[in-house]
Amino acid sequence: MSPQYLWFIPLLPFLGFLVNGTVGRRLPRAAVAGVALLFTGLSAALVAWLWATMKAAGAPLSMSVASRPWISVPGFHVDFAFSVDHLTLIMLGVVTGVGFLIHLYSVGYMAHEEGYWRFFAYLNLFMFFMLVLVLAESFLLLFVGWEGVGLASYLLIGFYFTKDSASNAGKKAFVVNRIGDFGFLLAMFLTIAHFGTLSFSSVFAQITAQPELHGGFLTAIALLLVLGAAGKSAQIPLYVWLPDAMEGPTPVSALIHAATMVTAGIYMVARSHVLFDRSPLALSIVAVIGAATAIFAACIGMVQNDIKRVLAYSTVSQLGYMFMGCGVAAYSAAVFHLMTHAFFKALLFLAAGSVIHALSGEQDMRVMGGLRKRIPVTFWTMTIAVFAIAGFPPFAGFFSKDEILYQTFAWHNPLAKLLWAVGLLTAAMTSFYMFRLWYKTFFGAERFSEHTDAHGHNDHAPIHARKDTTLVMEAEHDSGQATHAHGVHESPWIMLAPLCVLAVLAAVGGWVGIPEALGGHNEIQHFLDPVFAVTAHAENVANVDEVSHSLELGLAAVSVLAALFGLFLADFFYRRKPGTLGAMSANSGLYRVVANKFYVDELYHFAIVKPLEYGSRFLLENVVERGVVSGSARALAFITRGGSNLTQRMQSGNIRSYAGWLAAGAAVVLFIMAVTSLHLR
Amino acid sequence: MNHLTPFQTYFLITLLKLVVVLVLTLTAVAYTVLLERKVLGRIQNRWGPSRVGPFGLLQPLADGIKLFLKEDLMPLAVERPLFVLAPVIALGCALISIAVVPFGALTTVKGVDIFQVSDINIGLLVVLGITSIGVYGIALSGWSSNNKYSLLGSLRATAQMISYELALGLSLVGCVMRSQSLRLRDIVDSQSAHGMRSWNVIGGLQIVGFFIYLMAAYAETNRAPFDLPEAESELVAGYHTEYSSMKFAMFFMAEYANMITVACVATLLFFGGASSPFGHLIPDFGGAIVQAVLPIFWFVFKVLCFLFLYIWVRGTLPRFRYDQLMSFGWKFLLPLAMANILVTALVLAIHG
Amino acid sequence: MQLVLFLIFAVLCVAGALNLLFQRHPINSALSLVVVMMSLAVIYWTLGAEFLAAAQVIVYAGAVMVLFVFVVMLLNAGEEERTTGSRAAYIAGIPGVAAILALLTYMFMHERAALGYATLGGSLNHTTSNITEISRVLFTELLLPFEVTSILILVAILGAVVLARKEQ
Amino acid sequence: MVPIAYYLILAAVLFCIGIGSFLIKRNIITIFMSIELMLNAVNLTFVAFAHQWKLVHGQIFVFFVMVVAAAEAAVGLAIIIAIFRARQTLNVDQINLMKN
Repeated sequence: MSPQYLWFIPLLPFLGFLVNGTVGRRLPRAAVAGVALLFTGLSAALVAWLWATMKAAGAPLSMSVASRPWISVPGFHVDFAFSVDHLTLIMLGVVTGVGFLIHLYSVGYMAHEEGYWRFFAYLNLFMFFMLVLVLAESFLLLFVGWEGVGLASYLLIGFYFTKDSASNAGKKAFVVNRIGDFGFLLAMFLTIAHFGTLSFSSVFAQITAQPELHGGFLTAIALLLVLGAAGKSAQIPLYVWLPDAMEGPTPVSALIHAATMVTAGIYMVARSHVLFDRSPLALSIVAVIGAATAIFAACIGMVQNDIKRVLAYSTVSQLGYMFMGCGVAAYSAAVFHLMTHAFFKALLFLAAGSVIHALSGEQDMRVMGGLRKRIPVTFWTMTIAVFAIAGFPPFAGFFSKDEILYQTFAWHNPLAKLLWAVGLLTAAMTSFYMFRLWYKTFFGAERFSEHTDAHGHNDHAPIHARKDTTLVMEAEHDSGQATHAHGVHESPWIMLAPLCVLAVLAAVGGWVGIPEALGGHNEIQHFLDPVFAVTAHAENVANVDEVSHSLELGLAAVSVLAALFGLFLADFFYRRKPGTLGAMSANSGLYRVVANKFYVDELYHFAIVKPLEYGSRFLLENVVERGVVSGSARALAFITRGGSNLTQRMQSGNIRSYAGWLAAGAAVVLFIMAVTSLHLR
Repeated sequence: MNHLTPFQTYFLITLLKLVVVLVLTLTAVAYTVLLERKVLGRIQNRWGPSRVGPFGLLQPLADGIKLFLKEDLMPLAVERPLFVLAPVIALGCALISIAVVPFGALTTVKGVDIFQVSDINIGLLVVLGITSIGVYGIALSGWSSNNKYSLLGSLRATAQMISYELALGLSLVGCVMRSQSLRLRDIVDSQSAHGMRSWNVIGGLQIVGFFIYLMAAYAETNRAPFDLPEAESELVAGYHTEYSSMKFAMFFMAEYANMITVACVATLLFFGGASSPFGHLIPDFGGAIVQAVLPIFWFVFKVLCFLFLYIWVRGTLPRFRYDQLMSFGWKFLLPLAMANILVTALVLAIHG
Repeated sequence: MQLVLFLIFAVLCVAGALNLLFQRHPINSALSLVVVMMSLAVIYWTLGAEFLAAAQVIVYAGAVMVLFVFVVMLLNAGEEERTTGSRAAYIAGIPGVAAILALLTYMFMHERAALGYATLGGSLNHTTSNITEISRVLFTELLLPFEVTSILILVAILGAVVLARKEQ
Repeated sequence: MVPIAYYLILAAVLFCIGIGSFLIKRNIITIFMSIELMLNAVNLTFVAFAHQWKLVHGQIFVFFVMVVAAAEAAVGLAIIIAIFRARQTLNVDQINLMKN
């Protein structure tokens, strides 16, 4: 594939957006879905072709399309340019591949929703911006995609805009992301100030060419970039929007808030690794933030009862892992985990969506249970995903997570061991809460029947639920065993097919990164080496060869043990002795703190929102608004009224008056002309 | 006369020309009235005026005396200045256009052309301009009379004259293009080479233009079949209902003077003016005097033919309805005149 | 000779214009304006613009002003009322007019020598006649504006017809 | 031999009488006429300058002014007729819908 076709990769979804966004309202649902799938599929096919060509061409480092100049003013120049290297390729594969699967899934999941065309138009718009983000060759174009995915995310979170909580969640995501974008923008300004360009290649080339550059403004740029990345990738302290984002339809959660968009921060840090490598302070901060986020979110995840919220916190936690990976300069490991996470987390969300679908919109795990037999395909795919995320070999999660933990351990930093311990603990907790979810949902007594009957059409997802009644009837009719299926039904195949594909990927996706200690070749690391090896000489990059394979093996064993420990705990509390934990923790203050998400939202509310509100209400409203603004406005109004009273007399509506003023004015002009011209003579 | 300066000579001869032409024209007007009455009489199978003088030839004189001696009634509610001014304008405009008409071949006496009062290089435009000013006479007469019928009549006449002026002007453009001059003598000269064959109406293929001109001219002079402004059956007598005596006579004379002017212009533009219809077929005979007078004969003969045509049409055709009149002017004559211009221009362009 | 002609017709012009100003009946004003226009036509002619003189008579005096008279007659407009609608017109306008007149007169007199003198007869070189020259320029250099004015006239006719038509 | 300035002063006088009549007259038709008077005054300056510079373009400009004035008169008078139909008056002091 020659470089000029790169344009079509993002352009095709955009076409889909245009078609669905303009005429979609009038098209039948099949046509809308067809358009969305076609353009996304074409884009995915292009990516596959691109992959094939790049492979055939003997893996050139990168290819780029410098197209026309975009902004060109004296002293500053940005091209509207795309470029592809191996990192981009992986991201492209994840975005288009998982994106296509989720599109497919959505066809079934959203089949009975209002605003079908709107949903697919937004999804395609998201794809477009995400692909722009990934392909961008400059910070500015990346920022365009960055903002664009933010917009698409906002639109999709607020998809059920008639629901207050959904639109509020959308707004929250938007506002929190703005804070991050603020950092990103400042970082770009600093970059322009110091390098005079925003193009990745030239910025990084300049840095590489100046080995003496270290810390200083590079740290500032890096930290501001981290702020942006923390906003987009939901890291402490800006993670609060992601759990609320679960108000969006489940495929959206899967695509945007698990697999692709939230990884943009990771991608960005990895993309600008040249910058980070020169700033150990920034890297350490990234690692600490990542670790803290990982364990913090895992803690909250353990006590959540909403199935999607558990997954949301788990996403935050896994993103923390990736951040930690970036922080210890193990970019390939982070990207590897990004990829595997995209597989199993998308699968988890889609499977959860399938469960929700089966229960007609119910999301509370406390009223689930025993679904194992009812929805077997969902159960089995979900099982694979749970094992993958918990880090059991040979599933995907094991290899990537292990790689990160190992690299952390091997990091040249006093914090390394501490961070590794945190990571290990997080791994155990991850295993615990995932199996908790697994047990609560699929095992034990059936707790849903009376609930779904009584509140089957509750307001968790009102539109979805209401529309699903017809689906329920059909399912009953088809299966012919309406006696006790009673509303619980397996999803249609158009939803299950992506589940199965993703399950395969979640199972085997990690095999591309089997470390040499386990007899593999760690292909993904070699694949990414051309991207990240550029700065391999930097002294703070972890040197793999230093640590022996035995240590690596040992660490892997420890992490598997941690996962097993989590499994055991979950098994104990939720299968053998259900209720024990509840009784133990019901009155403990710790539980309450955790269950309330460490009161972070409340903290933000009191620390930031309230002071702002009080400040606005008292200082701004009474003093500034009433005194200064209103006062000046009133004064202005007074002056204007006085002036207009005067001029109003001129605008009498009488032609003769107008003519009079005209004549007087002409006389004045003529007088001036006469004076000047005669004077000049 | 030799002691006079050239300017004085010019001035005196011009004055003489003015007087002669004025007297002749007014006489012609008077006798055109008689002609009309006689011819109409014959058309309607009666005698026409026959009592005053031999064959009624002194009838115009009698009419004139009657009109001059009548009491000049001035209705109470009229706008007095305009009421008086209107017939003056009408008659004045009717007579002035004669000034640019060349009656005969170019014949100079002491450097002054004696057969044309004034030779202006935009003679045709002068005729058109004065014709357009003539509208005021009619418009003002009707309005100042303070009489519904008069007002309606003058409104009709004004609208009609404005409308047909366009077609009239455009119908002449073809001839102007052929002769490439607006000077009436040039136009005549351009048609005098080969007698009838070089007349615009025949050799110049301006038959359509002539047809349009004829129609428009009838309307301009408010003559039958376009005599709606003075339609007795509808408007009593139109714009001059309130006029009597001398003022009425002025309108009357203006109408016939206009007829003569129009006939003159038609002769000049389409029928070779004062040139002989036979061109050089007939050898020059007689002395210089005869050669100078002969063109005047031809000119007068052609004009008389036109006047006869006028009367003939009046005796034959019924009157138009007003909307017919308007749509005929705007929807038929005007486009036709434009088409005529286009075709003439094309033919001229192709011929070089 | 030219000065005599100029003076006669200039006085006629100004008298007509003043009559336009002082007559209270629109039709009298219209006739005064006709007088102004005819006098101007003569002045044009003395300046060697005989085509414009004819056009002035035909278009302005013969068509435009007839239209005015026609409308006055049609609407049966009477003498104008003495209403006081605008003080601004008197307070600002009249002094303004006076100032304009004074300024222009002063400037023209000041620049009299530079402006040159007019002689009776053709304004152009006498090889081609005035009308020929006008037609040549009008139909070659300025053909497009000329055609555009024809469109303008068409639009004006249509607009006038639409505006003046009685609604059914 | 008349100074061009005289023609220009005549034009200025006519123009100012035009403005004055615009200011003083109440009848909308008369006001319209004073506009025509002003146009004529300007035309005179064009002709005078055309004479001075021996250029035909000034005259052609006058020709265009005439054409436009004719069009303007047609449309303007149609508007006046429409106004008269709507308001039953021609007095501009009473045609002040723009006020308030």
